[in-house]
Amino acid sequence: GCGSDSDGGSGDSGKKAEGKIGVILPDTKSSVRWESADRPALEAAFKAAGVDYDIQNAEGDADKMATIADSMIADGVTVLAIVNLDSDSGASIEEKAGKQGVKTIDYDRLTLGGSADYYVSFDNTKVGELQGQGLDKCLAGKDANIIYLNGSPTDNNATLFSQGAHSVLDKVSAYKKVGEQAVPDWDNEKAVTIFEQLYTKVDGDVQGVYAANDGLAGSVISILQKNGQDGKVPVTGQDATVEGLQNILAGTQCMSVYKSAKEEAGALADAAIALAKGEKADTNGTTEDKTGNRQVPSILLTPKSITKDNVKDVVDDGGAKASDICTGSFEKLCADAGIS
Amino acid sequence: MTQTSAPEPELADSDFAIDAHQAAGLGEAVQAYRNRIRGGDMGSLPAVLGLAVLFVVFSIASDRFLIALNLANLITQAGAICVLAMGLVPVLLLGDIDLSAGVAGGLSAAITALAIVDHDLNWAVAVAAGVLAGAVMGFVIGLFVAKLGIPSFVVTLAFFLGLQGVILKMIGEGGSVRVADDVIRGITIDNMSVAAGWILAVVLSIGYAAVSLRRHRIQVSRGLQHAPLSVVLIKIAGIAAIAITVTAVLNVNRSRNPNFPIEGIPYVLPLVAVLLVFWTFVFNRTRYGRHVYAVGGNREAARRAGINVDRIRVSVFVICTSMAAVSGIIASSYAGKVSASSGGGNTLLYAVGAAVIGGTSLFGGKGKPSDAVIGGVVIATIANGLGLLNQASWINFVVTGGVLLLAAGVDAVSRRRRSAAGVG
Amino acid sequence: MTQTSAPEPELADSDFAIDAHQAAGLGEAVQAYRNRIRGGDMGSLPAVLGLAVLFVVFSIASDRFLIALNLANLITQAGAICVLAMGLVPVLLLGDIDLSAGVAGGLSAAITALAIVDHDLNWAVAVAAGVLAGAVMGFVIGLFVAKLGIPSFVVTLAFFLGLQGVILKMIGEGGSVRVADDVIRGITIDNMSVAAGWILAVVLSIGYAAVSLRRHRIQVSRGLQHAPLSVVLIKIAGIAAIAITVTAVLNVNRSRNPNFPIEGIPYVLPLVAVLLVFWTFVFNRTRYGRHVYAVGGNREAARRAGINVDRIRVSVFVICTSMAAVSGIIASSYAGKVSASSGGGNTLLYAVGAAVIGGTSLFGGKGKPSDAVIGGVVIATIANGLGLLNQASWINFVVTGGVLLLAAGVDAVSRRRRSAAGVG
Amino acid sequence: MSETPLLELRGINKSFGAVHVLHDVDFAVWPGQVTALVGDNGAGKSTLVKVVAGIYGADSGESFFEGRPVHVSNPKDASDLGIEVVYQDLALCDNLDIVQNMFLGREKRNGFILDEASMEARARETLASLSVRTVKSVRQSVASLSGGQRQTVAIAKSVLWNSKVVLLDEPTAALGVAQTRQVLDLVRRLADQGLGVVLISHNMNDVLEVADRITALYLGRVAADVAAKDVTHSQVVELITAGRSGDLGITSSGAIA
Amino acid sequence: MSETPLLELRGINKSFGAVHVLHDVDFAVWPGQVTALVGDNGAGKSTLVKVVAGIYGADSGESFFEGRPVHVSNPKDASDLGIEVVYQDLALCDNLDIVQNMFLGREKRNGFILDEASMEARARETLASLSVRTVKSVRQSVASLSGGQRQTVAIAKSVLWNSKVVLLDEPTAALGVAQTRQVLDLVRRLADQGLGVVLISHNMNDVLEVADRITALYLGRVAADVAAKDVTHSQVVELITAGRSGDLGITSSGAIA
Ligand SMILES: Nc1ncnc2c1ncn2[C@@H]1O[C@H](COP(=O)(O)OP(=O)(O)OP(=O)(O)O)[C@@H](O)[C@H]1O
Ligand SMILES: Nc1ncnc2c1ncn2[C@@H]1O[C@H](COP(=O)(O)OP(=O)(O)OP(=O)(O)O)[C@@H](O)[C@H]1O
Ligand SMILES: [Mg+2]
Ligand SMILES: [Mg+2]
Repeated sequence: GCGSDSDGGSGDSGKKAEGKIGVILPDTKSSVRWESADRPALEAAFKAAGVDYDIQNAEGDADKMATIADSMIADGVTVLAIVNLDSDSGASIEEKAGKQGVKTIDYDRLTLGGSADYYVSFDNTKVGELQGQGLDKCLAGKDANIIYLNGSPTDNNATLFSQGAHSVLDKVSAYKKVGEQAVPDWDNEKAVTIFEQLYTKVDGDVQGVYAANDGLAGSVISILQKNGQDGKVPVTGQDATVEGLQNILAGTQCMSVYKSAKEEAGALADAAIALAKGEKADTNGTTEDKTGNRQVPSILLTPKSITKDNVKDVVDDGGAKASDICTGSFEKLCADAGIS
Repeated sequence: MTQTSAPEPELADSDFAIDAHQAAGLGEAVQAYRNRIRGGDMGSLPAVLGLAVLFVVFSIASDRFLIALNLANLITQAGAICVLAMGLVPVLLLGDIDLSAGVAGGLSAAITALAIVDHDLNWAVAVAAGVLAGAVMGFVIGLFVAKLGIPSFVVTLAFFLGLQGVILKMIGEGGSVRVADDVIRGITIDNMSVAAGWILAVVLSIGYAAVSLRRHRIQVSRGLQHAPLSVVLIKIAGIAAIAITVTAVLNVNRSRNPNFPIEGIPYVLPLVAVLLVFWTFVFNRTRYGRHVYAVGGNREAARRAGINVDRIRVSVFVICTSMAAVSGIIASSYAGKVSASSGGGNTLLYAVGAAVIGGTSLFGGKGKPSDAVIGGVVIATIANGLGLLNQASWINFVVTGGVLLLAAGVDAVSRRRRSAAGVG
Repeated sequence: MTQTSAPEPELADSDFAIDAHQAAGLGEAVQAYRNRIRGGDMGSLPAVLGLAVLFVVFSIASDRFLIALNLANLITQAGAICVLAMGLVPVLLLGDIDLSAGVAGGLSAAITALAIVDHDLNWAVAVAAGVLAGAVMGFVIGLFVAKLGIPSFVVTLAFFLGLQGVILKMIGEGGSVRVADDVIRGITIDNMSVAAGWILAVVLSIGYAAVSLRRHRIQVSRGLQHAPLSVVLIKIAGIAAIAITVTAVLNVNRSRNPNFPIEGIPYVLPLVAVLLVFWTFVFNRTRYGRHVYAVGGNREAARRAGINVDRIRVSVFVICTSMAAVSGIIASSYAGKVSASSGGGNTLLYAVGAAVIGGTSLFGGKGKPSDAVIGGVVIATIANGLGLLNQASWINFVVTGGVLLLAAGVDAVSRRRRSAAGVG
Repeated sequence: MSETPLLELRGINKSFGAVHVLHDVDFAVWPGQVTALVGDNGAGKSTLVKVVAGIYGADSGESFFEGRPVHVSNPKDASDLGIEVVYQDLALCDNLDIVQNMFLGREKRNGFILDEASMEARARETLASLSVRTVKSVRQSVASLSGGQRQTVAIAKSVLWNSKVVLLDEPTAALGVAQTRQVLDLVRRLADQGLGVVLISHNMNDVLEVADRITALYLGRVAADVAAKDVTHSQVVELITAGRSGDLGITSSGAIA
Repeated sequence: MSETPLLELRGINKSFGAVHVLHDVDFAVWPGQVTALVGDNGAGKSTLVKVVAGIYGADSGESFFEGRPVHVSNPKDASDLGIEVVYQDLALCDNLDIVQNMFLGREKRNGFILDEASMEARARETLASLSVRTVKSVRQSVASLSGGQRQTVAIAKSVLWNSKVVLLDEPTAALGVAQTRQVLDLVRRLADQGLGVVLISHNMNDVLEVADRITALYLGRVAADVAAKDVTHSQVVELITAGRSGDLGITSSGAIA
């Protein structure tokens, strides 16, 4: 920039005392996890470590994220972790932060072409693969027509999930794609109509449904129920939400993918606290950023496939509360699954 | 002016040239109708025409479009938007707008769903609670608009945001609440029994016939303006034919699964029909409805006529959000749940678009509940037809926009003569 | 009427009681201003008042709010919405709406970004291409609205959807395009040099002084209505003081990082200021602007006065989408990229809300570019201040709604006397 | 002349912002009499009528109805007292038809349902009695009416009700010869029935023909309030255009503001 | 009377939907003459004026301007020919001030910039010449004007330009005594300058005072087109109210539709 010093001050925050950590979460719509799991887990970890912190949510708006970043930097954070809404806006935030000597961490999503010091995440393509494998398992290799209901067309993660699932399912010759639609804004209401029409188009001749997350899965199940097919057609999901877990227990959803926010948040907290103290964080690999042409030191976590058998694991990990899941008619199903 | 030199003109006691003259028979009535059309008074004809064009286009594009199963789908898919648009009509009649109606509906649906899930309330009580909550929101909005004089666009934009916050708080970010009641779920996924469907069709036809014949008799006996009997009879026959055809089509088993028959009229259809008849009655035949039109047509004239303008303004927002609550509950019935984003996004824009396509003016004074229903069906048809075509998402966006323009264009072009004829 | 018995009334050659009488000095001018305020002619005072309330509230809530760094942030954050709202003003002046402006801006920004990334075009050419694309979209929208007579709400709803599809197609599902040009990026992330800032402030102050003094001289010499010289001088002093204070604050190093100074006026500020002055000039001082107000005030009267109403209607949409293109480019500069959802969501609602809060009427005929800027700053301030407070997102939603209502409420309540005084 | 006026205003002042439109206006309407309110364009006649009708609130001054002090803050209050007004800017709802406009705010009903039949019949009668010959149908929207037809509808609307005071602001401005005759006869008839009638008109022949009293406004002040039989045509015109005529009228001309 | 009329319409028909408003109307405006267009309320006078002005298109019929056939399809065409109109429904922009309304569509400019100074000065002159005494400022918004003041602004607007034909649709309806005098004088003056002037009025005294010719419309038909000096007050009134008077007027009364 004009009249600015490009060599910044990065690197010489050295062994200074602890600073303040800022975290910007992406939205409230695509998933329940950010506010209900990540925020409390991060808060707990930061409190335990006794560092100052500031956690905000960009409500799915990249401009807003930039605004928040500006104000956090103004507020004196020394480490900034973001879940980017897309790589380019993320890179711009990291660039700005870097110029002001603020360390950055990519949380959950890698910022291609960015300048983050670390990357902490579950692998999104891996999530898609798990979904594909889960559906494959529920279909047990029988001939099947499959409908794909992807996430928002403007969301890059949705693209990655779908790619992951296709990479597994497309290899099985018994499976045939009979419809694929992206659901604008992950809108659960629109998803119902979209699925009902795909279902009508193929005369209900559908044996499996790939739904990108539990919310969309719920929408699909609503139509299957209307046609008396709920429980007979396997549906995938993601996020292990209360809705998804209930559907899994009821047998109307075949699987979900659990990304332990606690685990991920813990990893982020560790890395951020280390950075704030001017230390290095423990990494378990690197991730290639093809756009930026560099290897980003990474802390990578493995997502977990959830089926009827291991719903309990989610509850035990604190990803969902038994009291939320086991309401009304689900009380008995919970008991059967050993959840209390 | 008149000096005594002017001759005293005689009184013209009843000189309403055409008024006194009723179209005598069918031929003349047809002629009068053609004159009206030529004069630009199109009624809902253009919107129906636009809908017909859509139906033709989609029937050509997909052989699944005109099957009974899909028509039943269309009815359930149109339910929520038709009700929401109907609720918006009185607000639009006043030249106001309610951007928050969609979200208010989502919130009401959330309240209903939570009342059932968390408090084990009976569905009727839960629905009443949801609708009441909607009414209260409308009341508060109305107070801001009417009493403080803040433009409705800003007030309802604020509520649009604020209520989203309330939903988020209530059902957790990204969360959802299951619709755990069979009756509510049944609105969109269950159907009336075949017998009940037939009874409904017959009752409707006879009821309509009775009401219009009675009206005609009174008009004739009191020498008021009226249509010829033949026209009244043709209308009755038309309504009966539609009721019976729809019932016949929907009463056939449309399931593709031999083990799971699906037949009968989806409950949502009579629900929407009852609301339509109710509001049509209110806006056409009651003092309240008349006053809404008056306030929308010329607020100052209405005030001078002694109408309590503020009360009318508050009331339309109450109607709007109450109907939005019903709409939200129908939407939740269809999706089987209420999520944090229910009623958000473009829901409201679509609903306003529906009312406008149907012929409601955003400047107030012009529109009726049936406009909203026709427009709602147009919007739902676009999504329904596109859904069958399974195109890439960008194509869906582009085609939705294009078709919307087409439907509205048919309407606009056919209405143009009106301005050529010097009215409006 | 007049018989010859009536005495020939004498001619009252110049009997404009107040008109002939100019406020002689400052005291009288202040009195006249107070009379105007009492009479309900508030100008932009209420919106400024609302903004002041917001500033006070946020300054109390956060000690970071009033620091230079945050004020600079606020300026860059407000840039895009101010420009978009300014573009909407002429459309709203006609009583129309452009729901697609946000998305059109997003698409234009995408075109600009792609022109640079994919075609290696110079930034100026790329920006020209983007703005031209915006103008073309507006032209097409305008044709649909003016020539076919489809309500603008529906046309632009269709474009809102259709253009989203086009963006999606252009940059791919889930994709985004980087803003790879330093000049464009610089609009929001770079600052003018300290010297340039001072020059700007001085030029602005002197320019304003020259223009208003010249106008005053002409008015006096030709015996037209005018404000007293003292008032003109006070206004000049006020403008100069603001320009100099803002420059002084922004010319101080506001960086928290000693190695990386940030000082000077962000480029976006002069950009918005130039657009504001330009459009204020066009709408106040040119025939075109006068005609826009006339068509918005009474379309039939404008037509009878020989104004080509259709051409005016098309032109405002062209202005709107061209300005939207500029706004989209500013937004892309700030975010560093254009994504498939750029300009979508509630962008447009916020911009219309900004114009309305500033005092623009959705029914046409009333509003000005500066309204939009003040309203835009109000909206940006809400987001900025809330960002500093760091609350759960549901609280943010609720507070945004509440504060919006508060800002508009201050405006509405202070304008209420107008109707008590019988106007509007 | 009965002892108390039906309607009396005392010391009414009204400003719009800096413009002082009514200065200490006293005005009385007597039962059984036609009071003509005359004045030049912009003298404040319509403003005074609107103050009486509760459209505008006065800045100061008192109102009395049948001797009782009253506060009329909106048009509903006025019509509850029995005051009917035909406004100069007619204020009809263009989206409603003639019948709907005529009964606006006072619709006839059968239970909850509007009694369209009675309203239509009644409207047709009233219009016919006002010599409306060219209206094709009482179900025509008022937007399509000619200027005179609109005015007739507004007049017909105000005489449908049992009121005590009727104010007519230039009711015959757009009317044809025959229609004007009917309206003047109507005005006289109403007064003969004991109502208080206020007629605003710029036509001095009409005024002198039907009025019992004449109140002249000059630049927002009452220039004279006299019995019609005591003044001549030319005196009235002088009062209107100059504010005084002989020993009638405003003496100390006062500042014009 | 010169040989060709300035403006001539032949066989004009105009319907609104089922309502046939003008039946085979022939109408001519001669230079240097005041033609009065009279007729009962709803006779079709304003409709005829609007057809001339290009507001409405005629269903059939021909127009000639200075002998040449012309097609006026919008108000701009009319004003380009030199036809100015004061409409009965005045059509002012309420959000603009008096000066802005008077110059609407024909603003004076210095280069690109509006020349507010000249316009303001010119507007003030014109209004003063029409006896407007109570308008406080020419920069007042027209929404705040009294009925007569609005009408004066509309009249002033139409006489600012060098036109050949001026049509005034009930220009004095809302005017006071003095203002009416000024407008009638103006009408006469315009005609004396060689313009063709059309005056619509329900006031027969005014009509007989200034008009050279009188065209009477009866239920959308031309009942008579005569020189003003050939008819009496009562004959004109009969033509208006009954369509005929002695040997003048419509003979076979024809169906009313
Ligand atoms: N709302 C308003 N704001 C400002 N001035 C107003 C307003 N209403 C009326 N006036 C002014 O008040 C004065 C009186 O207006 P009013 O309408 O009472 O006159 P009037 O006597 O009825 O005239 P006319 O004979 O033309 O109808 C006029 O000078 C007018 O410009
Ligand atoms: N847009 C319209 N639609 C239907 N009928 C109309 C329309 N405009 C006018 N009319 C009818 O045409 C007839 C003539 O109207 P017009 O306004 O020309 O009368 P006019 O002679 O000017 O009467 P007035 O003296 O009352 O002004 C009236 O009966 C009127 O109701
Ligand atoms: Mg008046
Ligand atoms: Mg007329």
